[in-house]
Parts: sequence; structure tokens; C-alpha cells
Amino acid sequence: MFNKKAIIFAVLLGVLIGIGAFTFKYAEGFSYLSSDPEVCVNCHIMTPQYDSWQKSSHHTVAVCVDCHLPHDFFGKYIAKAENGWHHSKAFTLQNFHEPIMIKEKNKRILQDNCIECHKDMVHELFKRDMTEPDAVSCVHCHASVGHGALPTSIGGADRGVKREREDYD
Amino acid sequence: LFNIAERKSEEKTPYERLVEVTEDTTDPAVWGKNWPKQYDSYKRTALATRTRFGGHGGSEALPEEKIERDPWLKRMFKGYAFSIDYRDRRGHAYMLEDQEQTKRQTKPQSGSCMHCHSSIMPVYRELGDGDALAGMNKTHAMPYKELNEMVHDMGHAHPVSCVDCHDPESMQIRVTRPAFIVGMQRLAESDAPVPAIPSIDIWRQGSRSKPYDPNEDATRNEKRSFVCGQCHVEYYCSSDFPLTFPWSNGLAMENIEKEWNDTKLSSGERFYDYKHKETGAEILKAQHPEFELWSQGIHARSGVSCSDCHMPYMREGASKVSDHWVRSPLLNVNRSCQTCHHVDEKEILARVDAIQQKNFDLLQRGGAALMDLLDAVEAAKQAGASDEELKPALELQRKAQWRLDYIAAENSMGFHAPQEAARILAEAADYARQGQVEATKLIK
Amino acid sequence: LFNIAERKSEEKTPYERLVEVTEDTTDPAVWGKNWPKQYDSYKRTALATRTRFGGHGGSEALPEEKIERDPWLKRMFKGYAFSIDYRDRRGHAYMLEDQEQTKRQTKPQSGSCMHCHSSIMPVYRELGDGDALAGMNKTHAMPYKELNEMVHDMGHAHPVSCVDCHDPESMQIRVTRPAFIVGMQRLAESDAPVPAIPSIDIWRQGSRSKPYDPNEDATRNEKRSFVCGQCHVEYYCSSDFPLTFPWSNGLAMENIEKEWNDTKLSSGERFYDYKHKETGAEILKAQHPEFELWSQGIHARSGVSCSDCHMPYMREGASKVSDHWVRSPLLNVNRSCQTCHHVDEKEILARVDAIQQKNFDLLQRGGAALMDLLDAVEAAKQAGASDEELKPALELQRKAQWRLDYIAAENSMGFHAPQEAARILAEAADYARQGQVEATKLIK
Ligand code: HEC
Ligand code: HEC
Ligand code: HEC
Ligand code: HEC
Ligand code: HEC
Ligand code: HEC
Ligand code: HEC
Ligand code: HEC
Ligand code: HEC
Ligand code: HEC
Ligand code: HEC
Ligand code: HEC
Ligand code: HEC
Ligand code: HEC
Ligand SMILES: [Ca+2]
Ligand SMILES: [Ca+2]
Repeated sequence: MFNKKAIIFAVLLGVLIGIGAFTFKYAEGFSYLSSDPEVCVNCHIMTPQYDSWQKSSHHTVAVCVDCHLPHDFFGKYIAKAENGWHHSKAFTLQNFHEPIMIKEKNKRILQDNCIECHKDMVHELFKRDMTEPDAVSCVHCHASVGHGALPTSIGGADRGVKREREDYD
Repeated sequence: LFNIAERKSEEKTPYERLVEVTEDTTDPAVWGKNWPKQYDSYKRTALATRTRFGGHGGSEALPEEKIERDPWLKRMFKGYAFSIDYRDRRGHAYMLEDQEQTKRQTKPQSGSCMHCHSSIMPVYRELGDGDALAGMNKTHAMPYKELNEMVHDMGHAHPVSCVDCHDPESMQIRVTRPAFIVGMQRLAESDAPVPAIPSIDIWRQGSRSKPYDPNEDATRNEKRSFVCGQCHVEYYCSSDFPLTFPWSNGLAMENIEKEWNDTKLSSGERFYDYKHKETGAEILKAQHPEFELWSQGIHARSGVSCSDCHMPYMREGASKVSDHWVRSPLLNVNRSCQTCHHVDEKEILARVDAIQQKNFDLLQRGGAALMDLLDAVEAAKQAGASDEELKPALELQRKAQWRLDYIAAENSMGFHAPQEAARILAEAADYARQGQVEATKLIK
Repeated sequence: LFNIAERKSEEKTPYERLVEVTEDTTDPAVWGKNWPKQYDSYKRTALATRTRFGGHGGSEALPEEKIERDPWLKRMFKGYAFSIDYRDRRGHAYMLEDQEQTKRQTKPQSGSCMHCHSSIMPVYRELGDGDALAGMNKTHAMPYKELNEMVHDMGHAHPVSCVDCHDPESMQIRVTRPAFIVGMQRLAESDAPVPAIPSIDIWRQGSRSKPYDPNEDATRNEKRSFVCGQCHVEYYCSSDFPLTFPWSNGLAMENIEKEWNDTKLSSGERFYDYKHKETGAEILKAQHPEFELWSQGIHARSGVSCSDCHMPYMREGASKVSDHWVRSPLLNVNRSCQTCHHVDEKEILARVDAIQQKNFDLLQRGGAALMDLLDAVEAAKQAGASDEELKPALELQRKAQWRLDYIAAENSMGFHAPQEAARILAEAADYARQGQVEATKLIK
């Protein structure tokens, strides 16, 4: 249908406008409204997660960033920059994997945040593991807390964090 | 309010120790002073439980005889102690006394038996001057009664105890059993695929300078299954050579069969556990390969551990503890299954029942085929067939019985890996019938 | 941003129509003017695809011969048209021409064949003066060639088309095929458990004043499988009686076998599809029971429909459309599987391969057993065994072949219900060997 030139042009244009517009909006979103889920759904691509979060057991107690961004200041800043760039690039180029699946790095941020809020509940389990790379993933059993049950009601398989970290880097 | 205050304190000091525990503290009651919640649930393994296929039937006093329930089992074991007394398993609390009391003891048993029925590690260290493996390697030559007495005298006559799965310092779960550690090392050195145990792949890609060490190299999630794999496995356990977990070719049924076929007895003969009383076939006995069958299933390769289902976390006040009342998950579906499968309990039980029913039917089908094989061999002998002529039929009996027993002895009635269990039973029936054909040809 | 604006508008008016479509509009190109995205993907079913067991091998021109790849299949079908020409299936675009060109047409075929290979509904209505069922019930008596010409002449010679699955008014999915509707009504009236189809249980608990109507009573999710169940099912399709989906005892393999065994041919004989050329056994032919096998699996009872895997939603800008390029999900894992299984693609493919490999091995095992049965019968005949004496062996051949063919003809290589497929193949091998024993006894 399209000819090659048109596609290339479209992509380049997309990249320019896209990165410009989105990273701005996105970064802004993160820095000021960082706790407002609306920011995340600036991208319709986040809508499924937004909707499912509203149905989840946590929507009254935790917003996106509570789970997905480090709670400490610097970590938050770095993750923002990293994810911000990543997301807008991916979104503009539309070249990301669908369905979107959380990556190892973000899984670990997530895990820390679970524990952050629930250390009282799980202290016995994690007394020794907070720093351990191979703590059993909360999501291994509680995949549904953030976004309701997957159709399988199953979270990602726990294939051993060591191996997955290698894949990520 | 008190209540809350109380909880808060609970939270702060979960591991506050009232008493010291060491590698030699095998008495769970002592550990229980430090960790009363786990100890309380641990003690419940003395309670009788029953599901359709799990737990045990029979009186509270003694579990039901498997060999009475399925007469073909009894005939399959003719010539072996299992044909005398072979019952349903029951809770961990009984493991030692049930072993001491089984009528299988009327035949001389080896010291190896103690490996999985008592908190024996200090005794192994004693026998091996500190080296547990060396110690274990002496026990197969000892009569059961002798080693059993030694365990009693040294004060370690407890069923599986805290120290068998926990490091007394850190409380980390860990494995202790030498036979398991050796078995896992051989597995790691093989090139068998192990999707259920990713840490082995990682070790294989490493320098291999040190042998694979389950306590060092495995993830905690894997250890949540390893602790069980110390005992819920197929084994050789008699006086000819040390207790062996046959994993050097892999964890699949065929891999294990190959290891036994490649093994020689000190007599120089090809390995066998017993000769069948009726036919004289050299038979392989399979014992509770839960760990092996699990490893072939979808749960295992999804990282679901034994403990996830058999020791689920339970809420205790403001904290969570692992339910140490190790038992059938069907008695605890909401914790064992529903955290992952958000479907109602009736449906979950129906799914299990559908799987187990199909497996049960295939098991009976295999049993019938094996009985027909034995009858045919009988008839062929009557008709004057020579041992030489009977050889093919007897080889097929060995293959068929190995497969049939493998799933009969496994305790989940196929649940741990439904397709794999069905596949093994399909081969069992096929080989049994092939043997029947061979024997029938000899009935002139 | 343009790109966003565009997407926004899309979301608003997906169904704005450029042309009118009615119950008689069988030409997909016309519908395509209104729904170009679906039509574009629909047209792709003309592309050749290949996975290890799916799609088709062979040239682009013609799929590979199954009966050459597995010679035992050919021998199993001796005496039936399938032994002449039986190939891999391929995309929907080819369904009509492949049917017209198969050498099975060298034997007279019935008009019933057209039910699942063309967009035939207007022709049924024509033949039945508006009543499609009445129309279909005339077609089994018509020669294939005659009905095929009629379909061409009336301008409906298209492969399965939009109108076969969609209501032209509302675009709702719906079923049209009379044989499916009748089959489902019988299933509903039985008391067979149907965990995969909850709406049947609901209907059963109701007044039952009107027969179960898949279009009225079923949920949309169920219809996402029903549309496929119109064709991907076991059937009787010859000239003796109308096209039949044998579900009056349930959807399990045994239920269907029972229905065939209880059916009488107009000749008064017990039902059979053909007599085996070598042995004379009365054989049942199984055809692609995808719907039936799926219904016995865990996906079905978890509410996972055919369309979830074979027609996954794909994002087109801001809107989602169902991928009408119906094909192997293994060519589209991220949409077909990863929406539900958050596991990386390599692992998902490995899981499928493990399941299919086991199923494939059992299939070959069953084939070998059946060949041995045929050889034994052969030998028994040579030895002068009478038909009367051979009866037990031939009855067992019927049972064995039914089971073996059931899984051989099913197109997922066991994936749709792994344990159930293995169970069926286990029975196939067992019965084949039992037959071999019976025949061997007759070899004096
Ligand atoms: C610029 C559009 C956009 C915005 C705004 C946005 N996202 Fe995303 N997000 C994406 C895209 C595109 C992906 C897929 C990236 C990939 O997988 O490569 C993604 C992926 C993710 C992932 C999982 C993927 C990973 O890398 O682990 C998480 C978690 C996530 N987003 C959370 C958020 C949160 C929380 C916010 C708001 C604070 C947010 N997103 C705002 C576009 C966006
Ligand atoms: C209570 C914690 C929690 C909250 C609040 C939460 N999430 Fe998540 N999020 C999760 C979990 C758990 C996962 C799944 C991780 C996994 O499957 O390994 C996830 C995954 C994701 C993913 C990746 C897709 C996937 O399934 O892997 C995205 C994108 C995402 N979340 C976005 C959001 C957005 C946007 C919000 C706010 C509207 C949000 N999350 C709120 C816990 C949360
Ligand atoms: C911002 C704080 C916060 C974060 C982050 C958080 N939670 Fe929670 N969570 C809560 C609160 C508050 C409740 C409600 C407590 C109650 O009802 O007693 C809760 C409830 C729960 C429950 C019980 C209800 C249910 O859904 O079954 C589980 C399990 C749980 N959280 C697990 C998790 C996991 C796993 C994560 C990380 C993926 C997580 N939580 C992240 C605050 C948080
Ligand atoms: C192996 C499975 C498993 C893992 C891993 C796991 N949990 Fe749980 N969790 C459970 C089960 C089972 C329960 C229910 C206990 C009960 O109902 O008595 C539970 C209960 C909870 C509850 C209390 C829910 C309630 O009833 O209010 C919270 C909060 C929780 N888990 C958080 C976590 C966090 C945070 C992590 C990770 C650090 C985690 N869990 C890891 C299985 C698990
Ligand atoms: C996904 C859940 C799950 C996992 C993982 C699992 N099991 Fe099971 N197990 C079951 C179910 C269900 C049964 C059947 C119980 C019944 O029939 O009552 C069972 C049965 C058993 C039995 C017999 C129980 C009885 O009451 O007689 C034993 C022993 C056992 N499993 C050990 C293990 C071991 C060892 C592992 C790990 C190597 C393991 N299981 C992994 C679910 C699981
Ligand atoms: C030291 C050996 C040993 C270890 C370690 C061990 N078991 Fe057992 N297990 C046994 C023995 C022996 C029995 C049978 C006891 C009897 O019948 O007297 C048994 C019985 C069982 C039963 C049947 C209980 C019943 O009520 O019928 C289950 C379930 C079980 N074990 C699961 C596990 C799981 C899960 C683990 C790991 C968390 C584990 N076992 C660890 C030796 C062990
Ligand atoms: C590798 C570990 C292991 C070894 C070695 C072992 N057992 Fe067991 N034993 C188990 C497990 C696990 C069970 C529970 C599962 C079952 O009953 O199938 C069990 C169950 C039993 C039971 C109760 C059920 C029954 O079979 O009646 C008896 C009695 C028993 N063993 C005796 C023995 C004797 C005698 C020996 C030595 C020949 C022995 N065991 C060696 C692990 C072991
Ligand atoms: C057959 C193996 C086994 C035995 C015996 C055993 N445990 Fe455990 N224990 C486990 C497993 C598995 C876990 C979960 C550990 C994890 O997930 O890291 C656990 C966890 C624990 C924990 C950590 C908190 C929790 O509940 O998860 C404590 C404390 C504990 N056990 C105490 C004991 C005590 C005390 C005994 C003896 C009375 C004992 N255990 C006997 C296997 C065992
Ligand atoms: C920690 C998570 C977890 C727990 C606990 C768990 N499962 Fe599963 N289950 C899975 C995963 C993962 C799969 C693989 C399919 C998938 O990816 O959803 C699965 C698959 C299944 C299947 C289909 C595969 C098969 O073998 O037929 C059944 C049935 C099943 N589980 C039943 C159970 C039952 C019963 C229990 C409790 C005794 C249980 N599960 C406990 C995660 C779990
Ligand atoms: C959970 C996913 C899933 C569901 C649900 C499902 N299938 Fe499949 N189907 C598969 C897979 C995987 C294969 C194997 C494909 C291969 O081998 O390339 C397959 C194979 C097939 C094939 C052969 C495909 C080819 O390329 O040759 C047909 C035809 C088929 N399925 C029809 C159906 C029908 C009809 C239904 C519903 C009654 C159904 N499937 C339900 C996943 C599914
Ligand atoms: C009107 C009958 C009919 C309907 C309705 C139908 N199919 Fe088919 N399907 C066929 C026929 C006929 C073929 C074989 C075509 C050939 O080989 O020429 C086929 C082939 C296939 C194939 C193999 C494709 C390939 O590339 O090898 C798959 C997969 C499939 N169908 C799935 C489905 C699914 C899923 C549905 C429902 C969404 C469905 N079919 C609906 C008749 C039908
Ligand atoms: C109930 C629906 C249905 C009926 C009736 C039907 N088919 Fe098919 N046919 C299918 C489906 C579905 C496929 C694709 C799956 C497969 O190939 O197994 C197929 C595939 C085929 C193929 C391509 C693969 C092969 O077998 O070589 C041919 C040719 C064919 N059919 C011819 C016929 C003929 C001739 C008749 C009449 C005797 C007939 N069909 C009746 C549904 C049907
Ligand atoms: C074999 C059955 C089948 C055929 C033939 C078919 N469809 Fe569909 N179609 C479906 C199914 C299943 C869905 C999903 C419906 C749902 O989930 O409600 C669907 C959905 C749709 C939708 C709704 C939007 C979407 O994509 O989900 C449109 C529009 C559509 N089809 C158009 C067409 C057109 C145009 C044709 C012919 C070129 C066609 N269909 C042929 C089965 C079919
Ligand atoms: C709409 C959701 C959905 C889709 C799409 C889906 N599955 Fe599943 N799958 C499930 C559910 C639900 C189970 C049952 C276990 C559970 O509850 O998690 C399951 C179980 C499984 C199992 C274990 C049971 C078995 O049969 O061995 C495998 C393997 C599997 N799926 C593979 C696949 C593959 C491959 C695909 C794509 C072709 C796929 N699934 C598509 C939901 C889905
Ligand atoms: Ca053994
Ligand atoms: Ca048929």
C-alpha cells in the first residue's frame, strides 16, 4: 500500500514529534503528578493496566507509582528517566513487545515495593532476604493484586532471578 | 488494643530465641520453643487425613493395605517384601514407627532405610568422623536393626525434623541428605534437560570448577522443592551398594530405567531388585518418584514448588507462616491452590478429580494387562516352554512392571504431571500385552 | 500526533457501512468493503504456513500426503477413500478447491460434504424452501458433484465466509450450520457433563420448553468456539442418512463411540464407515474432532475459546480487531498465548513441543501395535481361522482403530487436551495388542 519513502518519512516525523511531545508530557507527568494514575493513561497503551488496576484489590490503597517506582528519591528519579525514555521511544516507534510484559528490573522495583508496604506481614519470610537476589517473588503467588487476575490467574513463572537478570543486562 | 499491641511485638521479634539449637538438635520440641507456630502445625502431621486418593484409609491405628485394595499389586510384588505388607502412607509424625513396624522387616532390611525415616544426620557424621557422606556410605552394609538402635541410643529417633530442612543459624531452608546431594551432582553433570531446575543450567554454563551444590547454587524457590526431594524419590536401598538416587541420565522415567539397566550388582549380574516368584523375571521396584514426576510437569517448569502446595503460607495474627502440617493440598485448597488459581473450590476439586480418575483407570488397565501377561507365562511354562524361549516375555515383564509401578508408587494419582503419567501407563500396558503375545506364541 | 488523531476517529465509527450485506451475501469481498481490516487478514488464509506439526508440508501447490508420511495410516484406511488421498490441512481459502480436487472424489461422495467446505446456507434455504435444516436433510442423498454445481451456479462457491459466522445486521457472531445446531440440541438433552459449556447446564435447569439454541442460549464467549465447532468435529457424512454430529451421549470419545455402536444403517446392520480390506472388520472413521477434544481439556473448562488462540485480538492503532488469519497459534505466540501466559516465547514453544512430542510418540506406538494386529489376523487366516473365530480380534480392531484415528485425525497433536489424548492412545495400543493376542491364539 504505502511506498517505502512514505513509511520512512512517517517514522522519522513520528520520532521527532513523538519523542519531543511525549517525553515532555511524560517527564512532566512523572515529576509533578507523579502519583496521579491519569498521567500513565496519557498513553492509551497503558489503559488496560489502568482499567484493571481500578478493579484490583489495591486501587484504594496504592497507585501506579507506589508499586512501579522506587520509593527512595534517587532511585525514583533514575527509574523515571529510564522508563520515561524507554516508554516514549517504544510508544513512538510502536516497536515494543505486545502484550507488554514487565521486565526484570521493574519486577525487582515492584518486589521492593510490596515488601515496603507489607514487611510486617512477611517479615519472617524476608527477614534474611530483603537483599537476597533470589527471594521468592511475591507475584509468583499474588499476580492479581495490581491488575486483577490474569485470565490464567497466574503470574510470571519464577525461573530463577539470577538467570533472568543476565537476560536483562 | 491489647491484641494489636501483642501483634506489634510479634512483628518485631519473630526469631527471638529462647533456646539454642545446633546441628545436633534433632528434637523438634526444642526448636518449637523458638518457633511455636511452625512447631504447632508440624505436630498436626500426627492427625489422620483422608481424601479420595490421598492420606490414608483404614483405622487410625494402621493405614489400609494397598496390596489388599489392588490384588494385582500383591501379585506383581511376589518374591519381594512389598508383597507382605505395603500400606498407604500417612503423616510425617509416623514415619519412623511405621518403618519399624512394617512386616517387611521380617525380611532383613538394610541400614539405608533410615536415611528418610529419621533425623539421622548426627549419626552419619558420627559414623564418618564428621563426614556425613562417608558415614552414609557405611550404613547400607549395616543391618537395619543395628543402625536403628544406634539412632535411638544417640537420641535422634525423631521423624524428619527441623534441622533436616533448616540451618540452625539462619533458619534458611537447606538440604542435608547425602544421597540427594550426590544425586543432584550427577544430574547436573549430565546434559539432560532440566526445565524445572534453572539453577542447573546456570551451573552448567559456569566454570564447573566446583560440583553443583544444591545449597549454594539453587534459588530459594528451588529449595522449596529440594527439601522434599531428599526423600520423595525413586531409590535403590539395599545392602549391595550405598543408597542411590538414580539421576545420572536425567529425571525422566526412561533416564532412570537406563541407569538401573547399566548398573551391575556385586555378583556381576545386571541390576534388579528381585526376581519375580512366578516367572523368574528380573524386576525393578519403583518407589514414590514424586520429585521426578513433578519435575516433568507444567507446575515444575512454571516454578511451582512442593511447598507452594503442600506447605502454603497461612496468616497467623499479623504475620504469615508456612503451614508445617504437610498434607494433601486438597484439604487446604484456598491456600494451596486459590492464591494462584482464582476459581472456586468446587471447580478446582473437580479438575483434580478429572485428572486422577483418568489416571486411576489407566492404572487398573495396566494392572489387568500385567496379570494377563503373568497368566500367559504360566500357561507357556505348563506347555513346557524353556527359559530361553521365555526370555523375551520376561524382558517385557520387567519393562512393563517398571512403568506400572512407577505411577502406582507415585502418590499424586497422576496429578503432578498428568500427561506424563498417562504416557508412562500407556507404555506399561503396551509392553505387558507385547509380553503376553510372546508368551502366547509358546502355548502349543 | 496525526497518528493519534487518526486512531481516535477509528475508535468512534468502526462499523460505518459502505455497502449493504444480507444473509445471501456470501462473497467476502463485498463484506470486505465495510470491514477491510478483517477482510485483509481473512485473505491471508491463502498463505502457506508451517510449524512442526501444524500447517502443511509439501509444495505450495499441494499439501503433503499424510498417508505417505505415516504408512500405517494408509494400511489402516484400506478399503476406504482416505487410503487414496489424505493430506495435511491448510488455510481456509483452500477449503473448497481442496475438496473438489481430492482424489477421494474418484469414489462417489455425498452432498453432505459441502456443509463444511463452502458458504452454502443460501443453497440449503433454497432446497428447503426457506428451512435450512430441511434443505440440508435432502443433500446427503444428492451426489457431491450435483450439489457442488448448484452451489457454483447460485454464486456461493466461496470458502467459509463472513455470513457463516456473522449476523449481517448486527455483526454479532452466530452459528448457521444445521448439523451443529441439531448436534448441540441432542447434547443439551443428554445428561452428559459439559464443564466447557456452562450455558447448557443453565438451559438444563430451565423449563426446557424450547430446545437449546446455541444462538439464543450461549454466551458470546461460548460462541467464540461454536463458530469453529460448526466444522472442526467428528461426523458421519455419507449417503445413508443426513450429516450427523454424534453428540447425543456427550462429547467424550467413549460417548461418541457409543452413539455409533447404537446406530443402525438402513441395511439394518450395526453402523460402520467401511469394512477393512484385509480383515473385513467393521471400522469407524474419525474426523478432526478438535471441538470434542478441546472440550475435554483444561483450557475449555477455563473458558478459553478457539478464537482466543486461533483468532487473537490484534491492536490496529487504538482499536482491537480479531485476527481473521485463522492459523496455528504458534505463528503468533505473543497474541495467542502471552496475553494469558506471561512467559517468554521460547519457553511457551518449548512447553507445546514437549506436549506434542509425547503425543507423537504415543501415536507411533499405537500405529505399530495396530500393524502387528493386522499381521496377526493375516497369519491366523492363513492358518485357516474361521470368521467366527476371528470375531473377537476384529471387534478389538474396531475399538483400537477408532481410538488411534481419533487422535491421528485431531489436528493439535494432542495439545488441545494432553492427558485425554494420551489416555485415548493408551487404550488404542492396549486394544490393538489384545486383538493381536486373540489372533495369535488362532495361529496353530
Ligand atoms: C509515553 C507513553 C507512556 C506513558 C505516559 C506511560 N507508559 Fe508505561 N509503557 C509504555 C510503553 C510503550 C511500554 C512498553 C515498553 C516496552 O515493553 O518496551 C510501557 C511499559 C510499562 C511497564 C512494563 C514494561 C517494563 O519495561 O517493565 C510498566 C510497569 C509501566 N509501563 C508503567 C507505567 C507507569 C506507572 C506510568 C505512569 C507513571 C506509565 N507507565 C506511563 C508507554 C507509556
Ligand atoms: C498493588 C500494586 C500495583 C499497582 C497499584 C499497579 N500495578 Fe502495575 N503491575 C503490578 C503487578 C503485580 C504486575 C504484574 C507483574 C508480573 O506479572 O510479574 C504489574 C504489571 C504492570 C505492567 C506490565 C504488564 C504486565 O502485566 O506485566 C504495566 C504496564 C503496569 N503494571 C502499569 C500500571 C499502571 C499504569 C498502574 C496504575 C494505573 C499500575 N500498574 C498500578 C502491580 C501494580
Ligand atoms: C502503597 C502500599 C502498598 C503496596 C506498594 C502494596 N500493597 Fe498490598 N496492600 C496494601 C494495603 C494497605 C492492603 C490492604 C490491607 C488489608 O486489607 O488488611 C494490601 C493488601 C494486600 C493483600 C491482601 C488482599 C489481596 O489482594 O489478597 C495482598 C495479598 C497484598 N496486599 C500483596 C501485595 C503485593 C504482592 C504487592 C506488590 C506487587 C503489594 N501488595 C503492594 C498496601 C500496599
Ligand atoms: C508461595 C506463595 C506465596 C508467596 C511467594 C507470597 N505469598 Fe503472600 N500469601 C500466600 C498465601 C497462601 C496467603 C493466604 C494466607 C491465609 O489466607 O491464611 C498469603 C497472604 C498474604 C497477605 C495477607 C492477605 C490477607 O489475608 O490480608 C499479604 C499482605 C501477602 N500475602 C503479601 C505477600 C508479599 C508482600 C509477598 C512477597 C514478599 C508474598 N505475600 C509472597 C502465598 C504467598
Ligand atoms: C501444584 C500443586 C502441587 C505441587 C507443586 C506438588 N504437589 Fe504433591 N500433590 C498435589 C495434589 C493435588 C496431590 C493429590 C492429593 C490427594 O489426592 O489428596 C498431591 C499428592 C502428593 C502426595 C500424596 C499426598 C497424600 O495425602 O497422600 C505426596 C507425598 C506429594 N504430593 C508430594 C509432593 C512433592 C514431594 C512435591 C514436589 C517434588 C509435590 N508433591 C509437588 C499437589 C502438588
Ligand atoms: C526425611 C524424609 C522426608 C522428607 C524430607 C519429606 N518427607 Fe514427606 N514423607 C516421608 C515419609 C517417610 C512419609 C510417610 C510416613 C508414613 O507413612 O509413616 C511421608 C509422607 C508425606 C505425605 C503424606 C502425608 C499424609 O497425610 O498422607 C506428604 C503429603 C508428604 N510426605 C509431603 C512432603 C513434602 C511436601 C515435603 C517437603 C516439604 C516432604 N514430604 C519432606 C518422608 C519425608
Ligand atoms: C529415599 C527415601 C526413602 C528410603 C531410602 C526409604 N523410604 Fe520408606 N518411605 C519414603 C517416603 C517418601 C514414603 C511415603 C510415600 C509412600 O508411602 O509411598 C515412605 C513410606 C514408607 C512406609 C509407609 C508406607 C508403606 O510402604 O507401607 C514404610 C513402612 C516404609 N517407607 C518403610 C521403608 C523401609 C523398610 C525402607 C528400607 C528398605 C525404606 N522405607 C526406605 C522414603 C524412603
Ligand atoms: C520437610 C522440610 C521442613 C521441616 C521438617 C521443617 N520445615 Fe520449616 N520450613 C520449610 C519450608 C519449605 C519453609 C519455607 C521456607 C521459605 O519459603 O524460604 C519453612 C519455613 C520455616 C520458617 C520461616 C517462616 C515461615 O513459616 O515460613 C520457620 C521459622 C520454620 N520453618 C521453622 C521450622 C521448625 C521450628 C520446624 C520443626 C518443628 C520446621 N521448620 C521443620 C520446610 C521444613
Ligand atoms: C504458585 C502458583 C500455583 C499454585 C500454588 C498452584 N498452581 Fe496450578 N498451575 C500454575 C501454573 C503456572 C500452571 C501452568 C499453566 C499456566 O501457566 O497457567 C498451572 C496449571 C494447573 C493445571 C493445568 C495443568 C495440568 O496439570 O492439568 C491444573 C489442573 C492446576 N494447575 C491445578 C492446581 C491445583 C489443584 C493446585 C493446588 C493443589 C494448584 N494448581 C496450585 C500455578 C499454580
Ligand atoms: C489454548 C489455545 C488453543 C485453543 C483454546 C484451541 N487451540 Fe487449536 N491449536 C492450538 C495449538 C497450540 C495447536 C498446535 C499448532 C501447531 O502444531 O502448529 C492447535 C492446532 C489446531 C489445529 C491445526 C492447526 C494447524 O496449523 O494445522 C486446528 C484445526 C485447531 N487447533 C482448531 C481448534 C478449534 C476448532 C478449537 C476450539 C474447539 C481450538 N483449536 C482451540 C491452540 C489452541
Ligand atoms: C465452514 C467450515 C469451517 C469453519 C466454520 C471453520 N473451519 Fe477451520 N477449516 C475448515 C476446513 C475445511 C479446513 C481445511 C482447509 C483445507 O485444507 O483446504 C480448515 C482449516 C483450519 C485450520 C488449518 C489452517 C492451516 O493453515 O493449516 C485451522 C487452524 C482452522 N481451520 C481453525 C478454525 C477455527 C479456529 C475456526 C473458528 C474460528 C474455524 N477453523 C472455522 C473448515 C472450517
Ligand atoms: C463436519 C465438517 C466437515 C465435513 C462434513 C467434511 N469436511 Fe472435509 N474438512 C473439514 C475440516 C475441519 C478439515 C480440516 C481439518 C483436517 O484436515 O483434518 C477438512 C479437510 C478436508 C480436506 C483437506 C485435508 C485432507 O483430508 O486431505 C479434504 C480434501 C476434505 N476435507 C474433503 C472432504 C470430503 C470429500 C468430504 C465429504 C466426504 C468432507 N471433506 C466433509 C470439515 C468437514
Ligand atoms: C470462522 C468464523 C468467522 C468468519 C468466517 C469470519 N469471522 Fe469475523 N469474527 C469471528 C469471531 C470469532 C470474532 C470475534 C467476535 C467476538 O469476540 O465477539 C469476529 C469478529 C469480527 C468483527 C468484530 C471486530 C473484531 O475484529 O473483533 C468484525 C467486524 C468481523 N469479524 C468481520 C468479518 C468479516 C468482514 C469477515 C469476512 C471477510 C469475517 N468476519 C469472517 C469469526 C469469523
Ligand atoms: C484466554 C487465556 C488463555 C490463552 C489465550 C491461552 N491459555 Fe494456556 N492456559 C490458560 C488457563 C486458564 C490454563 C489452566 C491453568 C490455569 O488455571 O492457569 C492454561 C493452561 C495451559 C497449559 C498447562 C495445561 C496443559 O494443557 O498442559 C499449557 C501448556 C498452556 N496453557 C499453553 C498455552 C499455549 C501454548 C497457548 C497459546 C497457543 C495458550 N496456553 C493460550 C489460559 C490461556
Ligand atoms: Ca527403586
Ligand atoms: Ca466419523
